[in-house]
Amino acid sequence: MSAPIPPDGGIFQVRVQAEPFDAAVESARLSTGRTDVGAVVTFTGLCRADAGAAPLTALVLEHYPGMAEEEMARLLAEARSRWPLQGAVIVHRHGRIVPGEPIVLVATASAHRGAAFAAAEFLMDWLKTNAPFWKKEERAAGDRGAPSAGGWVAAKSADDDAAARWTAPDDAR
Amino acid sequence: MSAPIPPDGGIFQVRVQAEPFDAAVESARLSTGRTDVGAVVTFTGLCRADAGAAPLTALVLEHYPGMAEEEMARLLAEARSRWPLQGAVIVHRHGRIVPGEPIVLVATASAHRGAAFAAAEFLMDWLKTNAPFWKKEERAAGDRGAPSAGGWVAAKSADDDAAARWTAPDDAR
Amino acid sequence: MRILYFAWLRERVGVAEESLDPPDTVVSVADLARWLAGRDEAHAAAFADPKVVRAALDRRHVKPDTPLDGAREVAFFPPMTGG
Amino acid sequence: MRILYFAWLRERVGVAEESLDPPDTVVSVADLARWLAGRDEAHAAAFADPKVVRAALDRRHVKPDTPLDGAREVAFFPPMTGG
Repeated sequence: MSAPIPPDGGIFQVRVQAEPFDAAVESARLSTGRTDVGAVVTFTGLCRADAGAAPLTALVLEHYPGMAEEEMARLLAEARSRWPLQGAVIVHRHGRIVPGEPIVLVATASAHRGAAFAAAEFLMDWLKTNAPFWKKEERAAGDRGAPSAGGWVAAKSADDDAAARWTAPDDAR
Repeated sequence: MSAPIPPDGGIFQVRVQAEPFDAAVESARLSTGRTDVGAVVTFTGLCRADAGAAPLTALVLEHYPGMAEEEMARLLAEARSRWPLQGAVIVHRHGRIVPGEPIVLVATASAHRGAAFAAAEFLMDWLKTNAPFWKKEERAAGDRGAPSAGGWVAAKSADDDAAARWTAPDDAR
Repeated sequence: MRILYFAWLRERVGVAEESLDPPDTVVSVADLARWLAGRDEAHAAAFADPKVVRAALDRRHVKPDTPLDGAREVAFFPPMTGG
Repeated sequence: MRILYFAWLRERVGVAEESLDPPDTVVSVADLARWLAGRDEAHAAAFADPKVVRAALDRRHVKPDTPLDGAREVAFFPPMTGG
């Protein structure tokens, strides 16, 4: 039995990468070898297929290198200031992602489940509206039915509403 | 690329077991080989150590065989009636569990993150108050500081409050 | 009627399970708890504080005023602490 | 000043990045967007609807009325759609 690691000794990490990630490995790291973590919440967002005349073949994610990592780190710091987290990981992919593949991972660890759930949901809501990533749809021949200019996915007002449930992490937006 | 599986084709499962589980394997099953799942939320509850004169050496979980599985299945059915889930797994251990080991897993899959998060939190809140499991603490020599009669963990009113956020799944309680 | 006890109720009664035939005057779950409490000191200790005793009838949670209504399996236990 | 464009703003402007020295009359982020829109048709198309243009100053989200205040890197992009 290993001794409890003090809260400051936890893993807090953000990462932007083209490669797929292993959600299991990322979230297991938060509790392995520790006896002070009571709750781990893991969210995985995946690329979905859709039906229709020109089905989605891939999402191509563009991002703002540098700012993406910095903004994710700011969101993580904000989450830590709101909830007593013992660890948290955010991984966001860029590049071409086909249906069935993971796009984003948020994993949070805390002594109690309320904080782990709330922080994970907060991070996802704010990632959607604040992390500088843009999705473009790649569709089968014809490209009919693309939802917006040139295949770029339009921002959803539902995402703004979800982010607005939490008060703004800074006064920039 | 495999074709999207219709919502009814998902995995919906509850399990009670003494053996540790692999949270990664359990939640990966919900999205593997599918292209219609957009969000997977996994909650893992772990046994925590504590400090003090007589530290916790283990939790011993007693359960009501038969009813535990039936009640978990009822909670899962209730969650399915409330949110459009594409899969959900609940695994709850019984027997002796040492600090650092997992006790309970809830994993949910849906097209969108709101449903997956809400259903996972709902299931955890209701499992705490409705699933027939009872935790007894096993402490180092002396057994000083045991919180309640004979080491049995007392139910927390915070858990009742959490469960009460959702209206009752049936009128029994 | 099969009667099951769990956690500290089981420890206080001293058995995990017993088979009993309560009289016709025992109609509800609460009636049964009161009748059991009158059997001996062990049962009395188990049911000393009715507020912390929960019950299930044929493996479903029920309130104290629920009629037994031919149930085959009745369980008594403290508030649950799983999860 | 380094100016970056992302997503469809990048496609409309035709470059991902350019280095420009706006005149002293360009004080705020909104001033810069208006000045850029006046440069040519490509820029005009990118900034046609200011409501769907977001900006970052030295890699931090800012509102349109924020002063440029010596920023080295300004980025323009549509509302974000990651996550």
